[in-house]
Amino acid sequence: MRMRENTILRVAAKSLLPFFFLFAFYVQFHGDFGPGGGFQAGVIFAAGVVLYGLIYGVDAAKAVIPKPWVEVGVALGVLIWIATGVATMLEGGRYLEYGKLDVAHPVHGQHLGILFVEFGVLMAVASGMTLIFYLFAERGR
Amino acid sequence: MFAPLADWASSLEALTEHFPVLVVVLPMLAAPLCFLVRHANLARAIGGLAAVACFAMVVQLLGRVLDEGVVSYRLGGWPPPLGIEYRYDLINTFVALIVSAMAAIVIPFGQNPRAFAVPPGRHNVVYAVYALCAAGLLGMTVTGDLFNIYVFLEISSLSAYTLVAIGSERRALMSAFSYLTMGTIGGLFFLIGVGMLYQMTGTLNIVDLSERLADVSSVRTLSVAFAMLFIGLSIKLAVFPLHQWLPNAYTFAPPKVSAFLAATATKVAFYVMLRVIFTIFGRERSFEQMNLDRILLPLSVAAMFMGSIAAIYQLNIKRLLAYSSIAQIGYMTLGISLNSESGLVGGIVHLFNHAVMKGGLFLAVACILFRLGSVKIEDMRGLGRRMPWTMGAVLIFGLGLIGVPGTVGFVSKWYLVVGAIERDLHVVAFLTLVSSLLAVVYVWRLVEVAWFSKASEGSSAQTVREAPLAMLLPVWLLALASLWFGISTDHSAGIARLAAQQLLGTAP
Amino acid sequence: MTSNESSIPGSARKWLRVLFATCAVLVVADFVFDKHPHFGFEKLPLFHAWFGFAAFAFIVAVGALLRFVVARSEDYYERHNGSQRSAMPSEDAEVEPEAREAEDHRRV
Amino acid sequence: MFEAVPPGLFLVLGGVLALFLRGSLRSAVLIALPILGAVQLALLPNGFSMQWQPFEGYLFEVVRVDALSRVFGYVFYLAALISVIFSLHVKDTMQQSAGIAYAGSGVAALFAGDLVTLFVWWELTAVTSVFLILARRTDRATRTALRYLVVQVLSGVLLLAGTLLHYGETGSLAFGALGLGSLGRDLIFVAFGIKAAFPLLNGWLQDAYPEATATGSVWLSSFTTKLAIYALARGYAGTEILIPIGCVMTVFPVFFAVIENDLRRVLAYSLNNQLGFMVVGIGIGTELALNGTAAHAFAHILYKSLLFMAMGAVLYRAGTVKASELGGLYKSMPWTATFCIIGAAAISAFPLFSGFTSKSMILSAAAEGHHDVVFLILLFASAGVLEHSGIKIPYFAFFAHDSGKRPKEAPKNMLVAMGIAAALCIGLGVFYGPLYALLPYRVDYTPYTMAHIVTQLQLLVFAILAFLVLQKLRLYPSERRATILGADWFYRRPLPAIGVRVGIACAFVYLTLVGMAAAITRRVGHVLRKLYQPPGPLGEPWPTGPAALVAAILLVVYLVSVYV
Repeated sequence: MRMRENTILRVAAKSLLPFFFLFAFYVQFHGDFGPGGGFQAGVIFAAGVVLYGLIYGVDAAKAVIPKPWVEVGVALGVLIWIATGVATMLEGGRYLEYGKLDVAHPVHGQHLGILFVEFGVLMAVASGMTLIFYLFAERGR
Repeated sequence: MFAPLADWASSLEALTEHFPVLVVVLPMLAAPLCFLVRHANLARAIGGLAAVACFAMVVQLLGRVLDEGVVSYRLGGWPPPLGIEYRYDLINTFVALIVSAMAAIVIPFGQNPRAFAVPPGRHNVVYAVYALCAAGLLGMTVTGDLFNIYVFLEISSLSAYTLVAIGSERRALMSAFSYLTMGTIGGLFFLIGVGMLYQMTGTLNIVDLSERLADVSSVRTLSVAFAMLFIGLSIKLAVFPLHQWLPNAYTFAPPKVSAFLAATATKVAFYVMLRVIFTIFGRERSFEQMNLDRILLPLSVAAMFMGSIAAIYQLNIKRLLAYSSIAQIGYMTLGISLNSESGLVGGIVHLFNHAVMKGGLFLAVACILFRLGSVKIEDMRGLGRRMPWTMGAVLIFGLGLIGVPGTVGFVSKWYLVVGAIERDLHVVAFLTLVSSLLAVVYVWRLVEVAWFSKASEGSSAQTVREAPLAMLLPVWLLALASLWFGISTDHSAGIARLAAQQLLGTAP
Repeated sequence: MTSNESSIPGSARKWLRVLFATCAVLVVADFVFDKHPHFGFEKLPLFHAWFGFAAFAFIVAVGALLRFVVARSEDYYERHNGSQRSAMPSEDAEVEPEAREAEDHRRV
Repeated sequence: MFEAVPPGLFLVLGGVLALFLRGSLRSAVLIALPILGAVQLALLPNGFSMQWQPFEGYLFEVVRVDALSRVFGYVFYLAALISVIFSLHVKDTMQQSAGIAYAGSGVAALFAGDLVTLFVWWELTAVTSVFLILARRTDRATRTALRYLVVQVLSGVLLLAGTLLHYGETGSLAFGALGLGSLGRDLIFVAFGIKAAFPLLNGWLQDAYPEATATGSVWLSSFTTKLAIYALARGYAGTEILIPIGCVMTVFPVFFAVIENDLRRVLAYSLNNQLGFMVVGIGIGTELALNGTAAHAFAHILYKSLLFMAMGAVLYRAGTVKASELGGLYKSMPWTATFCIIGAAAISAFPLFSGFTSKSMILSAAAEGHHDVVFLILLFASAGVLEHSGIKIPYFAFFAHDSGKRPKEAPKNMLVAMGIAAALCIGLGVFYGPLYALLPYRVDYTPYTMAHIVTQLQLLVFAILAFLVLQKLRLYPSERRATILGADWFYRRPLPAIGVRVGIACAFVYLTLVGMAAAITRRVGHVLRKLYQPPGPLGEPWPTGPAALVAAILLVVYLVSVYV
C-alpha cells in the first residue's frame, strides 16, 4: 500500500476529515429548513470514513469504526426512524405526525420529530455506505 | 375491576385505526430487530410474528374495505394530495392479503440451513431481508402515492436481489446480478415514467393524478410516460420477452425464497400495472389511445406457449416451475389485454390462484431439496413412494396448473375463456385451452417420474424419508387452499369480481 | 335329471293338503265377498283364480319353447370369442366344481 | 355441521377412508356411515336446498331435498346398511369401499337439484360399482365389467349431451319435470332408460349382476336401477310411452327367467320385471301411481336384496348358484332357506308381505285409470313373478331334487343382514303406515280390503296349483345347463363381428394417418427440443445484455405502434 507512505495525502486527509464531518452535520441540520437532510449527510459522513480507509487502509478505518458497529448502525438507524413514527402513534397521532411529540407545542414537536427521523436516516445511510465500502474492500483480499 | 379491560378494548380500537400503516411499519420494524438480535430462531420468531400480525391486520382491513369502501390513512396527518396517503381499496387489499399470507407462511416455517450461503450464526440476516422485502412489497401495494411506490419498489427489489444472492448455489450470485441489472432497468423506466407524469401534472398522488390527467392534452408526453411505465413494470412482472431474469433467479435462489418471490413479487408488479392502466390512465386511454391490447395480447399468448413449451423441456424442477410461471404470468396479462370484466376477473383471480399454486410448489421443492439434496427431475425417479405427501401435494398443484375442475386453476381459466369469448376472440379462447394441454405435459413429466418410474439402483431416492412435518404443513395448507378455493369461489373470484368492477369503474 | 321325484315325502304331503284346502276356501270366498270389480272381465266367476293358473301355465309353455330359440351351450360366449379367448383363457367356464368352490371362497 | 355436507358425500369419503382402516374399526365405520347419513337426512327439512355458484350465471343446486328424493334416500341408506352388514366378512377391502362409495354416490345423485350435479354422481355410480364386478377377479368378470362400464358411461355421456342441448334450448339446468319433445330431453330419457333397463337396453343388467361377487350383486341390485326409476319419476312422470315400455319390461323377462339356469341371473330378470311395474306406475303418472312406484321401489329394494343375499350366501357356501347343481340345501342352510322364502313371498306380493302393500297400489292406479290391457298385463306379470322368484328360486336352491351338497349355514353377519331385510319385508307388509307416510303424495289407500286379499290369493294360490300340476305331468321344464341369450347378445355377438370389419378398415386409414402424424411430430419435436432444451436459445435465459436490448426494442416498437 503505497498511499500509506504518501505523506502529503496522509496529512491532507487527516486535516480534511474534521471538515467532512462538520459539513455532514451542517447538511444534516440544515435539512430542517432547506435542501439537505439525513440521506445526503449520511453519504458525506461515510465519504469521510471512506477517505480515511483509502488513505490509511481499511484496517485502520475498521479500528476507528469497527465493522460490527457499522452493521448495528444500519439496523439501529432504521429502527430509530421507524420508532419515531411509532412513538407519534403512541402519543395518539398518525404515523409520523410529529406535532404529537410535544402536545403543548406542536411546532416544537415537529422539530423534534424531524430531528429524530433525520438522525435515524443519517445513521442508517452512513453505516450502510461504510458497510458497502468494507464489504467491497474485503473482497479484494 | 373491569376498567383495565375497558382500557384494553379502547386502546385496541385505537390500534385498529393504525392498522393501515402498521401493515407496512411492522415488518419494517421487524427487519432491523431481526438483524440486531443475532440469533436465528429469535429472528425467525420476530419476523414470523410480524408477518402473522400483518396478515391478521390485512384480513381485518379487507373486512373494513368490503364494508365501508375505501380506507385511507394520512401519514403525518397531512391531507392527501400533499402528504402521502395509504389507500386501501379492494384490489390492493386483496393483493396485500396474498403478500402477507405468503410471508406468514414462508417466514416462520423451518428454513433449510443448507440452502443459504450465509454462515449458520448469521441466519438472522435472512429473516431481516425477508421482513424488509415483505415491507417493501406491502408498501408498494398499499401506498396511494406514485413516487412512494417507486421507493418501496426499490426496497423490495434490493432485498429480493439479496435474497436470491444469499442462496448457496454457485450461480446464485450471477443470477442475482442479472436480476439486479434487469430490475434496475425496469425501476429506471418506471421512475422516468413517474417523472414525466409529475412534470405534466405536478402531483404524485394516484387519485389526484388520475383526475388531473383528464385535462392533460399533451398526448405525446403522456404516451411516452405510459410506455415507460408499462415496459418498466413488464420487466418487473417478467412479461415475455422481458422475462430473462426470472428463470435463473428462481432456479438458483433457495426454494423458499423462490416460493416467496414467485407468490408475491411478480404479483405486486402486476397490481401496480393494473393501477397504472386502469386507475391512472383509465381504461379508455389505455386501450383506445394507447392500443394496449395490440401489444399485450400477442405477448400474453406468446408467453403462455413459450413458457409452457420451455417448461416441458427443462431438466431441473425449479427451472421447470420458473418457466411455468412465465406462462402463468401470460394468463394474468391476458386477463388485462382482453379488456372485459370477465377477463379482468380472470387475471386478478389468477394472480391469487397462481400465488397459491406456485408458492406451494416451490415449498414442496424445498422439501425435496431438503431430503433428496437435488432438484434434477432425473433424480426424482420413484420419489412418490418415498415422499408420498410431498409428491401428492405436487400433484394437486399440478392439476391446478392444468386447470382441472375442482382446483383453483380451473376458476381462472374459466373466466379467461369466458372473457375471450365475450370479446369474440375465439382463437384466443382456443389457444388458452391448448396451452393448458401443454401444462398437462410438463405436470405429467413430474407425475411420471415420481410415481411411475423406479428409482435407479443406489440412488438416494430409494432411501429418503418423507419431509419433516414443519415443512409439509405449509405445503399442505396451500394444497388444501388450492382445492378449497377451486370449489368455494366466493372469497377469491367474488372479491376479484368486485375489484375488477372497481378498477373498471363499473361498480354498482 | 328329471324334474321331481315321484314319491312325495310326508311333510310335503301335509303342505299339499294345506294348499288344496286354501284353494277350496278361496273358491267359496269368491262367491261370498264383493270384489269391487273395476273391469267387466273381473266380474267373471273365479277370474283371478283361473287367470293365475292359465298365466302360469302359459309362461312355462312359452319358456319351454323359447329354449329352442335362445338356449346355447354354457360356454357359448367364450367359445366364440376367437383369438381374444386363446389369448386369455377363461378360468370360469368349465372348472372343476371343487376348484371353483375353493377359488370362490378365496375371492368372495 | 351436517347441513354443510351433501347427503351421500359422507359415504363416498367414508369409503375412501375405509381403505386405510382395518379390523373392527373399519367395520364400525362402515356400519356407522349409512346410519349417520340417514340421521342427517332426517334432520334436513323438505325444501332444503344447497346451491353452488362457481361462476356468475351458472347456478348449481347441489342438494335439493323433497318428499320424492327423501323416500328413495331412506331406502338407499337402509340398503347400504344391510349390504354393509352382509359383506362384513369380506377381506377384500376394495369391495366394501367401492360398495359404500357406490351407495353414497347413488344417494347424492338422488338429491341433485340440477342436471350437471346429477351427471357427476350418475357417472360416479358407474365408476364405483364396476369394482364390485372386477373384484370377482376372473377373466370373465373382467370382460363383463368392461362391458358394464361402457354401457354405464354411455348412459352418462348421453345424459351430459342431453343436458347441454337442453341448456342451450331453455337456459335452465334445473332437474325437474322434463317430458319428451326435444332432442335434449329425449337423450336424457334414453340415458335414464339405459340405467332403468328398458327393453333392448337391458342387456347390461342380466350380463353384469350375475357376474359380480357374492356380496357385490347385493350392492348392485339396490342402487343403479332405482336411481334411474327415481330420475324417471322426477323427470318424466305421466309420459305415456312409459306405460307400454313398462309392460314389455314386466312381461318379457318372465319367459327368459323360466329357462335360465343361473339363479342370480333369474333374479336379474326378475329385477327387470319389477322395474317394469315401476315404469308403468310412472307412465300412468297419477298421484296414486307415483306413490305406488315409490312404495314399490322401497319394498323392492329390500326384498330384492334379500333374495340376492340368499343367493349370495349359497354362492359363498356352495360355490355355485346354478339350479342344475343345487337342491336340498334347506337341510344344512335352514335360516337362509327361511329368509329366502320370506323374500320370495314378499316379491310375489302375498298378503302380509311388503310386495302386497306396494304393488297393489300400482295395479289400483292402472285400474282407476281404466287401463284394462295394462291391468291384465300386470296381472299376468304378477303370475310370472311368482313363477320365477316365488317358486323357482327357493325351490331349486333349497328343495327340489337333493344335490347331495351339504354346505354350512351362512356366516353370522350374512344371517343378520338377511334377518333385518326379512323382518322389514314382513314389517312393511303388516305395518305399512310409516312407509305410506313417507310417500311423496298424500296417501288415501287401504291395501287390506277383503276383495284385494281374496283376488290376490286366488291368483297366487292357483298359480302354485298350476306349478304342481305341471310338475306332476312332468311338463315343467327341467333345469338344464345353458346360456340363455338375452339383449346382451346384440352387443356381445353381432356388434363385435361388424366391428371387426369396420375396425380393420379404420385401422388401415388410422395407421396411415398416425404414421404421417408421427413423422411430423418427430420432426417438430426435434426442432422444439433443439430450441428449448436447456442449452437451446429458448430454454435458457439470455445474458443480461441482449435481455436489456429486448426491453429497449420493445419500448420503441410499442411507441412506434402507437403513433403509426
